[in-house]
Amino acid sequence: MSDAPSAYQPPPVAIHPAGHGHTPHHPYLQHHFDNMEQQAEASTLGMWVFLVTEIMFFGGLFMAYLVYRWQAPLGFQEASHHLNIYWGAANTAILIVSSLTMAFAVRAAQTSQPARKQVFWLVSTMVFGAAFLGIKAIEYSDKFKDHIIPGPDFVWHGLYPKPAEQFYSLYFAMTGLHALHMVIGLGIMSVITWMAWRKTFDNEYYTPVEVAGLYWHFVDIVWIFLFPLLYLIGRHYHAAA
Amino acid sequence: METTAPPLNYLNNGHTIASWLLTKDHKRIALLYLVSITFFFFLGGFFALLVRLELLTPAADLLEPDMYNRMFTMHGIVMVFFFLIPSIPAVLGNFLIPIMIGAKDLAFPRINLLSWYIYVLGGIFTILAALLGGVDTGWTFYAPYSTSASNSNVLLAGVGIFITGFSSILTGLNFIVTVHRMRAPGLTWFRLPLFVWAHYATSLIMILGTPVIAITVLLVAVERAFHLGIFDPALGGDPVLFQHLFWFYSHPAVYIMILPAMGVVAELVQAFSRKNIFGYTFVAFSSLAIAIIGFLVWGHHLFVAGQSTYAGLVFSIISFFVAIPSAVKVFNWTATMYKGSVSWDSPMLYAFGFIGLFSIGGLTGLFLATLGMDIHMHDTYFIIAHFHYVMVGGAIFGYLGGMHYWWPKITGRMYPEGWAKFAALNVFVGFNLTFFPQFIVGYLGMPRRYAMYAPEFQIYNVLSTAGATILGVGYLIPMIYFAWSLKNAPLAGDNPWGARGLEWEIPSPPPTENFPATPIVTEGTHQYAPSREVGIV
Amino acid sequence: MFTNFPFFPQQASEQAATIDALYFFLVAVTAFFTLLIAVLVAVFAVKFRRKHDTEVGVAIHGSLALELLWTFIPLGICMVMFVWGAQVFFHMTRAPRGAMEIHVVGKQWMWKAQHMDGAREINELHVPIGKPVKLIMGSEDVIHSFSIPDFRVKADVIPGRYNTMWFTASKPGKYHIFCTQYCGTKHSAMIGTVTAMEPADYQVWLSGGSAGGTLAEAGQKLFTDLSCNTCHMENAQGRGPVLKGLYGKQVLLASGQTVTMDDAYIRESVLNPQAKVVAGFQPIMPTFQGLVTEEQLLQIIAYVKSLK
Amino acid sequence: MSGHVAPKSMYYGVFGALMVGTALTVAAAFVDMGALNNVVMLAIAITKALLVILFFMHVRWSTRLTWVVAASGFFWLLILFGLTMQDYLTRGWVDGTWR
Repeated sequence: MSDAPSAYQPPPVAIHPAGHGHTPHHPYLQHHFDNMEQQAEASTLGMWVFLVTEIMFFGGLFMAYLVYRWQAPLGFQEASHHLNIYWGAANTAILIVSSLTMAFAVRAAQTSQPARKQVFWLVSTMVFGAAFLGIKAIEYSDKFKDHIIPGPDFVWHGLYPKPAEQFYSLYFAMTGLHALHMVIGLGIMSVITWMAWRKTFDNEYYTPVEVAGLYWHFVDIVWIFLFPLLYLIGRHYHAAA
Repeated sequence: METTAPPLNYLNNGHTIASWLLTKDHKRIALLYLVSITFFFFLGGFFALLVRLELLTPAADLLEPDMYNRMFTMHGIVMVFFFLIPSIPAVLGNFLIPIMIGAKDLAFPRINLLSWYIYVLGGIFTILAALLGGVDTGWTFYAPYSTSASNSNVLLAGVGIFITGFSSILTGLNFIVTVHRMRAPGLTWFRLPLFVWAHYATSLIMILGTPVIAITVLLVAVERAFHLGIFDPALGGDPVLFQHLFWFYSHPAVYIMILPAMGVVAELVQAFSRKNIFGYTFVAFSSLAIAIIGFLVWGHHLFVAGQSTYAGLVFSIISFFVAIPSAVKVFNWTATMYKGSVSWDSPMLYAFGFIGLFSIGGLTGLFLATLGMDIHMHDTYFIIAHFHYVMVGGAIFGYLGGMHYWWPKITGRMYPEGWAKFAALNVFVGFNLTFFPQFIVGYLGMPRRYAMYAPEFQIYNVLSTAGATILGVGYLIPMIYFAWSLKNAPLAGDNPWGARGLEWEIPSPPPTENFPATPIVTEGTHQYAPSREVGIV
Repeated sequence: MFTNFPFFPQQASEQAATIDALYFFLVAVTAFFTLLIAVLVAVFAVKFRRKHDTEVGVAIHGSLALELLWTFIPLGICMVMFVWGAQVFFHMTRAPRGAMEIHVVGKQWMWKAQHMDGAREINELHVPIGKPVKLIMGSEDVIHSFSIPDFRVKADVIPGRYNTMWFTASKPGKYHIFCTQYCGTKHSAMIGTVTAMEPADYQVWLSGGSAGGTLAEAGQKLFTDLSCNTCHMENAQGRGPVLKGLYGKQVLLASGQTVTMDDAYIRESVLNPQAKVVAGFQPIMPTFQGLVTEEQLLQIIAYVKSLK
Repeated sequence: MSGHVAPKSMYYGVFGALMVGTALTVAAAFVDMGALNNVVMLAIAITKALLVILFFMHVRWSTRLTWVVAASGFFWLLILFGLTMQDYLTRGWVDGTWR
């Protein structure tokens, strides 16, 4: 009841080994981890948990898409028809190729291949990523020229102007957020490439490549869903008409 | 007081400003959070004070209605996003989780520091929004008012909340990975302190829910800035969709606020009864159950919002299900005291208060889950009273109890126990006087967010404001004696309470590395007496 | 100073008593469990108060029987609450057939009501007692919520759609109308009075209020003024569907779906005609967004409804 | 430490399957199958996503925890979609209600 600390001291719940008793450290082992295995597992788990948050982040947009498409299916089909399916398909293919090169980059590090091989795969991934963004930029500028950027200047000559504007709001929100993720991905890749160039990665330590790869593949998966949901829904409607 | 140089600990290991602002030590980051969160708590309290003073009379005489609207909005935003959500996890969780699991730090120390900077950045945007005139949408940002009608600083505040969300996500991510991957040898899941279980469950909500509010707030901001038709029906949008997305996060978010407090109370009840928890597995799993079922109930905020009747029924019944694990916790905490050695130290007083007030808060939640009842009570002061019983009577009581319990560990100093008891009593009385009348005035029909109200509601508002004054004093007292204790109070020693747990086996304040070497855990938490099996687990 | 010290709102509608009964049940459960916990905590705290500094508690690990007990008893009580609450709710959401309809429009910061025979009022609502009244409510700007505490009813009023609620007033008198969904600066001034009157008094009041004919007549005038009748003709020659007798029926759409011709569909068709085009017609109708107010929309709906 | 190293041929195989899936989904989009279009489109997309997750992201060889984490993301997404849509899809089911 007083300020005096309790005299009672319960027995400890843990054995405390005296001092540091470890084997020599790997140079990339951070001090608060016990070993490389724990460090690698923590990093990959961390990235997976982060990707779960990313799923939910995009999920809010997909939710909005679902509700508005359900409310105005014809309007969405009509609006979707004004997207260029060939650019969309090309971009899908490009992203899949970049995923393959990314997977090979991870594999190159995993199997201790020489730095220039790792760098080759990483740079290839970045080139395809940049190509994707380039095509996206062409598509955006087409939309700009056609005045189908939502907002006060939105011009729609076809049917269902309201749902069409809503479709394009979602189109720009979803592909814009995806493109932002691509840009961030390119930034991460630049760092990883630089690290690979400095001969950082081998079969003992390749977690950064692997974790960056997880992120890159995730961005690919988002596009795998965006492509059909945005580009393909209007096709059979017009094919039938 | 000290004559010899004190041993090296996390506090005296570096005194430069950089050694604090660039620290990767989870304990120092916890203190950074403590300072910033305390600031936001008193900022939010200041807004609450103005709100309560304005409500002393039925007319809008102290504040114009417009100013009143900004005040309650800022009170909500600051308290929810900048105090309640980060409070216990970012301060006590950050400080204690690595120690409780026998680790040197969280899995990602740099991300931990980053999360604090993100929090501060979000806070700056919000303060800026307040300084430039505030926001008048309510913390709920309902569209289309927020997207089209309001002419206050919705964008700035939205950006602030968006940014702060990432701080919460990163904290949750860090905790989850830490608990999975950093536990000391021998520390199995069912030997984990219940505080850790509660934070694990909280972290699940943080990472699964927060991204949805982030994208929702972003959409509001985009709609406001570019006039896109996402939520405003005049532009073709659907305002009810906003409510679905908003509450998908914001209902689970109330469990982000209360679950860590439940974890604290589980520790307090065990330590101050010198007895292991009654029904460990039930208490541990009830945290997970609350976190998971909590994601399925958000539609009870939409009972009068034009949701379908069928959806109303579904959300209502699941809302009742989420009450059960909370009830299980309350009964188990109470049962833990049975045949314990119960001390009445100030942290335990907060635990007593928590159990009682949370019971009222939880039980009045059942009124709101009951479909026919909620129609009348929706958006009245009954709801205000209900969630303040959970948020203040629950979350803040847990936070204060935890601060008093672990203060000796954090700072190495005791605080004046007499004053602490007085403050606890003060907070309890002030709190009940503030919020109990609101149940009655709510059932009478007084709507929330009213600057002016019908004269027959005045008596209850006068009581409320009087209580709030007492409550405010109750909050200031601990501030003073905690600050005073830093230099003047007696040293605490490693284990002032005679409690059992890894955190009590290391020096106070703990050394930077927490443990000289990774400990090997041999027992579960809070096993005081030699095990004498009574009943089954 | 305070002449009023009420604990309960008045019971001024037929629903009020059923809701209060549910309330008392919930209060009783809350009081019982709160007291139970408080007493247990107090008794344990006193009885098992620490006697000396080295005392420790007895190791008790739990009891499955007790856990099951305090899981399933609360669950049972909760299910009683759920079923009871759901019953009350079902009753509250389904207006009886033949309920008297009144149109209500919320806008920042006032309530406008239109009675079927044309009487209009602002921040006031006159209703007869003993007769079910159904409010069909829309908003011109943001979300509002129409609440009459003494009747225990409330529903959000949402722009872009109609919400309904119903009640049967039971006691003559004047009662508060509150807007309970935050709607901006003068949210707390968006209040009004509902006056419940004997049916005979209500008839007297109505006859004093209507100058411009019934709501349907006002709608018919709009229908002509806006040239709706040039396409929606009385015979099948028009470019738009014949509206006569269509209300409440299922309509086949060009997309192959069907939709019920109700208030919401009429509203959508006026404001966003191309969203759901009736099968066999071209999507040529122009939008009337911005040309008709929410009140006028409700008049048009009343007119279309009257085309039997 | 070193995780599972898959042969290059496997990556090429998965890559081929992804490309074929893309071609199929574009081709299917031009055939009018009514409501089935959506089903086919989404089925292909989900298959492609699963291929990426299982093979490119190495979940096939990962711990059970990784499986649980990856699955929980999609599960929570279904909670969001499911409980929101059960409101929209059931509007007007009960006579005289809101809509």
